[in-house]
Amino acid sequence: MTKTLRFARFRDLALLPAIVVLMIVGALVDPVFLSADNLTNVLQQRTELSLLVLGQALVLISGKIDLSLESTIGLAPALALGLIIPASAHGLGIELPEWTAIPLCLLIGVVIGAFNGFLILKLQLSAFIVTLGMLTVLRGLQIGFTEGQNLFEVPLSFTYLGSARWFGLPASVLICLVAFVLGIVALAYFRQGRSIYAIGGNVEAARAAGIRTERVLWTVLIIASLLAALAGLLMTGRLGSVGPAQGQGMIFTVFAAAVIGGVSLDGGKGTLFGALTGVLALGLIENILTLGGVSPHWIQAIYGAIILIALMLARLTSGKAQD
Amino acid sequence: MTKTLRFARFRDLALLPAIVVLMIVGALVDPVFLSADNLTNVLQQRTELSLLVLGQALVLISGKIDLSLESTIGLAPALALGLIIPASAHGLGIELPEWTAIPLCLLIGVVIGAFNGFLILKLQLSAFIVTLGMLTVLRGLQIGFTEGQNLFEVPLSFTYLGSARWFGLPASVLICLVAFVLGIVALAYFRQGRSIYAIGGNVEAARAAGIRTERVLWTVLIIASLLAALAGLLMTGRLGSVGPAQGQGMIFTVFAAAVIGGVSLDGGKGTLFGALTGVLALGLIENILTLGGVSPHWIQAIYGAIILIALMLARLTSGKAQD
Amino acid sequence: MTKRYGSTVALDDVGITVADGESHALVGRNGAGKSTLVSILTGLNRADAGSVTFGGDPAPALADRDAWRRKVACVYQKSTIIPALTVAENLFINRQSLERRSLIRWKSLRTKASEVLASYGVDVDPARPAADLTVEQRQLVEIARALSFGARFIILDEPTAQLDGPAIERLFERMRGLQASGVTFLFISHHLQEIFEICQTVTVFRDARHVLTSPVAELSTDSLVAAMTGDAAGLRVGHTRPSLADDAPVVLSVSGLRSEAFFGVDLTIRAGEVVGIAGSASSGKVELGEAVVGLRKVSSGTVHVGRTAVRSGSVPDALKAGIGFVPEDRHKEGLVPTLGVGENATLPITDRLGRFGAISPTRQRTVAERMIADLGIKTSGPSQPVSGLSGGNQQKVVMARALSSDPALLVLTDPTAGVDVRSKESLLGVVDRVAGEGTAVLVISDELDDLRPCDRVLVMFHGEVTASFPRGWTDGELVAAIEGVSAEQGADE
Amino acid sequence: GGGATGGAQIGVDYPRADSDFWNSYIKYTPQFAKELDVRLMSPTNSQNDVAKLVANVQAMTSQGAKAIVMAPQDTGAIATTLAQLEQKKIPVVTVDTRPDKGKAYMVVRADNKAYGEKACRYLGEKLGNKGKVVEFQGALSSINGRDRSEAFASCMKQHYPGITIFEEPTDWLDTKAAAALQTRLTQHPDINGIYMQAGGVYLAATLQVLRSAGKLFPVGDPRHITIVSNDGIPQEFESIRKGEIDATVSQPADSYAKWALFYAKAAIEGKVFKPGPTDHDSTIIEVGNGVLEDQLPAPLVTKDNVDDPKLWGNQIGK
Ligand SMILES: Nc1ncnc2c1ncn2[C@@H]1O[C@H](COP(=O)(O)OP(=O)(O)OP(=O)(O)O)[C@@H](O)[C@H]1O
Ligand SMILES: Nc1ncnc2c1ncn2[C@@H]1O[C@H](COP(=O)(O)OP(=O)(O)OP(=O)(O)O)[C@@H](O)[C@H]1O
Ligand SMILES: [Mg+2]
Ligand SMILES: [Mg+2]
Repeated sequence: MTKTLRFARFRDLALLPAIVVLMIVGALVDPVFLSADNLTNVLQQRTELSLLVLGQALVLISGKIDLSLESTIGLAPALALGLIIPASAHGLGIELPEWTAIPLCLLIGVVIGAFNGFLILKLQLSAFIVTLGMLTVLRGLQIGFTEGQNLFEVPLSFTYLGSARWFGLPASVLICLVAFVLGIVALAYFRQGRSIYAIGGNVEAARAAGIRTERVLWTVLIIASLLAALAGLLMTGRLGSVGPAQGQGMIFTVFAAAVIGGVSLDGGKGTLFGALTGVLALGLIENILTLGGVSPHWIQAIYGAIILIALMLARLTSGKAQD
Repeated sequence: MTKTLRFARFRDLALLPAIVVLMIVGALVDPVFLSADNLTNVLQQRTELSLLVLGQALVLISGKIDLSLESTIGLAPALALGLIIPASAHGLGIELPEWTAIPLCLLIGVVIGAFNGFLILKLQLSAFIVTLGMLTVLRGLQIGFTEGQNLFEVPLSFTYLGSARWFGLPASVLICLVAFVLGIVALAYFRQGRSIYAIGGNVEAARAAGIRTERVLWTVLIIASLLAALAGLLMTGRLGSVGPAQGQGMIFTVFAAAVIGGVSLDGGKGTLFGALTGVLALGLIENILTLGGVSPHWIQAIYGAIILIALMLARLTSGKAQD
Repeated sequence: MTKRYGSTVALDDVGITVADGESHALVGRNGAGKSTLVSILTGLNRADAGSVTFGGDPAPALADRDAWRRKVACVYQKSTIIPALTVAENLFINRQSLERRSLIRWKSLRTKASEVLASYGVDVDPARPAADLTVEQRQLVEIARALSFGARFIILDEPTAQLDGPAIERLFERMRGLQASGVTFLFISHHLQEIFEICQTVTVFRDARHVLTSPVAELSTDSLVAAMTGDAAGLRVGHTRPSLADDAPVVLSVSGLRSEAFFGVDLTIRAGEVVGIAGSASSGKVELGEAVVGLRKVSSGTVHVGRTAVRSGSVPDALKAGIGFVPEDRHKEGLVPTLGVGENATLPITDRLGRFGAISPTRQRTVAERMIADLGIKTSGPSQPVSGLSGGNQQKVVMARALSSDPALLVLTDPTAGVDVRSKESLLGVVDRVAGEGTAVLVISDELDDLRPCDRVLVMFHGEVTASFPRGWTDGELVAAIEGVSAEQGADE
Repeated sequence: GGGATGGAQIGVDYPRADSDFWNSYIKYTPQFAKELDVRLMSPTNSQNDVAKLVANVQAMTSQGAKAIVMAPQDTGAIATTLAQLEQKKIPVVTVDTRPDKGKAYMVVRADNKAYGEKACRYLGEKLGNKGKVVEFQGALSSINGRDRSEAFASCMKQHYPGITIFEEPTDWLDTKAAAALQTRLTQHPDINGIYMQAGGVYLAATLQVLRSAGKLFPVGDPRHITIVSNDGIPQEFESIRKGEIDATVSQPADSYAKWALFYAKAAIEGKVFKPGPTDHDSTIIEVGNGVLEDQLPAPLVTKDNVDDPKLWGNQIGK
């Protein structure tokens, strides 16, 4: 019995050997790599990605997919700011009080998730294509109302979470950590969390078992969007402004992290811890390539090749076919 | 019996009402829209996309996925040219004879497809993540060996297919047409074609029915890459050079076209004709937006919104839930 | 209640009343609408017209799954096991933490799961993914789940179709115990003797309509069959095949075949011979069948069809050598749900339906329509996706697929699982006929009815052939041999 | 190493390696580093992604960069990074773009607004304030594209109201430009001008579309469509010589590299600059909150000066 359990756990840990190899390589490439500063930087740079991965992993485990997260991470803070800053700073001219910005940002995330859920669950449209359409629409809205401008009049309260340090660590890293711990516990030890696996594994069976599949799916979609909005908030704080392209192109990395971390696109399989190792692995690879001073022309090819190799390594150490 | 058959066909035709609406809207926006010239242009602009969609639809129906097509469309012609043009024009300095360029381009497609197949079928890695890695590697290789430069010195023989006109139509349109007709016939009336559906529907049942699933899947992956290389050839001919970003960002549009055309990401469902209607719908939308002179800031939002609306229309007219 | 699927009427203004505390049987031919009724009674589907009440209260809203679960527990015909989750979790799905809103304690869950499973004779590690279970074990997990629920009304849709004798006995014991404590059952089965064994009332559906409801005691098997089929002819028994010619050539010869599940199996079957292999779930009989047809690799030994050696683990090779087969799990290896009936049935013979790799649609349709008629498949036509067929009719499609290639050797694993009595008769009639035409047949089953047409029945026990019975065996001796009680005596007789 | 900087290392981040212009910049950088005796760290490439840029800058800081040269394509999103660098007393030189907010020691750039303006003037004069012009805009989210678009639009509106502009957003993609041009030419066969914001991206595609549409006529032919480009890559010069296009704005890839490194080195050495003309045909201006910008000249290249050996497009590949 413990044998298979160990095995199941092992699958989540498939990336760990690859991460160990990366750590060693990193230390060899540049001693700076192992410095607390550098590792903290790697973590901080990955906070927004990891929140998106957390959201996407939930959605993937539940058997759906949400591409629009990469636009939500831009639109949610942009629109929230747009509602509070004056028109002269490319705002909408509504000028709501400053304290509303953060709740607004999160609320926008919720609304987007709920709308996705409406299209996917009520109108029964394909999640892939709905969220691909939404990805375009949301990005388009952001470019439309900001006229493609950067919003850089960001109130301090809005940038606080993304730039503060608590207990010597970036606040955003701690927030991510809490989010992941909550997610991992919920998915491992709570009925509602387990029901996500059941739905992703076989939605009919889950329904038959008394799970309110639609409600759970809707909740998952909303949580994912909410996390994307939170990520947008942190990113805005970290970068100091909201660019019209904030988050653009991230979704592929999100998938890469989730999938090399063992989350299946078919639903019902994978863990948040695995997804987190995926994020870390990708972050370390990029950091090492940067420190190593790889030729700018070859960096992309090498990056891709390392991902493929890490994948093969994970495949060998876990011994499991991937899907 | 004929009833369900009719119904199945109906599903493929789900986009036709949307296309009719688009035609009417287009005609209202600008009379030029309906001119033979304009419609030919729409077709020509979509030839490369449609070849990628053809390849991707085959792969999706077989239950796999190939993201790397968007890099193959750039790398295949770039590498083929690199092998024939002198180093001074950013070639590799090998300077093979000019006539080898086209066969080389197609061969490179085949090799990429075969390598994808090796990783997916032999090493049993997830198709999504393998081809995502390959997307990065292939694009990286192109940027690496061209040092990010445009290859402008394209021999005339290489641009011929992409720019010639046969019987008053662009040659590339005719090539696409032939490719689609062949594909549609093969998938509807040939053993190997039908076996793709069987594999996508239930690979184990297909194997148990004597289908050599691995061989078929490998062939499908190779054909898709070959089509991407062909698309790259046509695109190079149409645009007159190979940019380092040739094809970049296309894969989302490829999926959008395939999926709104009724091809399922779950495998086993959809037709090439449906996929083709998807390509046409997207092409018409873009054309109308251009003709209509929509504000550049809002064009993206409107484009996305129209896709969502077309999707809902297709859902209503076909009455079928999408997946 | 009325329910339509497109142009198909699945239920046509039917009604059923299940009295408190009784075991109520629901019978009917494949496609009569039984499972459709079940899906409506458990709130998975909405009827087009009609209503459901439980003890006088109207049924809960469709979205309120929890309320439905409190009213009724169910074993569905189609598996609701989630393969990626562990056995323990499948058993306690959506109630992993027994007190609501508290943490799940996996260890105690596993312990409890072990206990429950042990009482059903399922010997698996509850921490394994359910994907590792055999078809029978999965069925037992489903049953255990439904019965352990504490519901007062339990629906069982063909729970016994995938079970062997002792498991069925255990199930019935448990049902009797629960019934004694006041639980009500709605029981669906194609094994009519089971209905006589444990039910008090029976309702018959035919062609989506209600035909009769009557106390079981007042009916004979023949009148029940007559009600189901609408004709008075009773069940035919025995077979008409002439006995085997002595010089019939050997079609299948298996020697020294060995894998993890069985060892050192030797077997020959001659043209026109029907050989049965019986055995309990762990006997290795299913694995042996899979090895013969190329679904499973063996570690040593050979399989010859005629003079051709069949490469281990290659289905195309097996097909080419002339093997046709029905796999154990129709959903896994038997059917492509998205494809039509005709296409599924002709999948192995696409090379014969046209020239140069082309498939002539007319030819395919002709072949498919003939199969539909031959096997009595209830479908709206060859192009209907098999996912829309009733369970028994899906099984017939798998049978059609096996027969499509006019095989020299037919390997049938549980060929009549979920098939109604009359259809079973005709399927076995087909087996009889093809055997009469010179096909060698290997029937792997513990369903005694399936084994009756056999010229010879081998019994496997723990991976070895332990007994062989020529035609004329009695049920008792065969069952004893299957259970390993008196394997030696069986062989001696 | 050695020299005046005494081994202080300068970190350089390239914004992207997939455009001809930036590739020239990438080529020039180590070349001028040698010339200026600057110790260069291994340069990084942020692949047009501001998040990567931030990560790269942090890595270079950890590795001990004493000054950093960057070319942020998203000029708002580096505000925090600039603040952090300021805290750490690492001077920053930005190339090509000016940060919206935050401190930079020097901005080295040619005025993108001036590009748009120059193109507008040239087209306006050539077309005599009438006709129809197609403009290939870059990505709307890129500041350089936006500056060019805005300057072009306002100049046209103000000085050449007789000209109709068709703005085509292309995301810096040649396929989109080609499709848009083809459609426009069908809709308005009398198009007589094209402004492309990046010759490296659109040149080949534009010529190919015109060729297939039978509308590629040499300069001088009355049917010629006047084309103004931007970048100054060798292929554009080639086309100017052949009479296929009329003009391009030469973005000074070489000066970018040279002066960026020059100022980075000066920053380490603690030199201070003041607004006013420089010794290299440019002017330093103050662009607000103490940030200085050296506005390098970006010459308009036409048939008349296309063979000027000083143009960077004439220096590479030779
Ligand atoms: N049946 C199961 N299905 C899914 N996950 C499980 C299952 N059993 C255990 N786990 C996972 O294993 C982890 C720890 O499980 P468990 O509660 O058994 O730990 P433990 O009691 O500390 O260990 P042990 O049982 O070995 O003493 C959790 O993350 C939980 O998600
Ligand atoms: N999802 C569906 N789509 C289309 N038709 C369906 C669907 N489900 C059931 N049917 C049709 O409804 C009818 C009744 O099917 P049902 O499954 O209720 O039969 P059943 O009595 O349970 O048969 P069996 O004994 O074979 O299980 C059949 O004709 C079947 O083809
Ligand atoms: Mg049924
Ligand atoms: Mg424990």
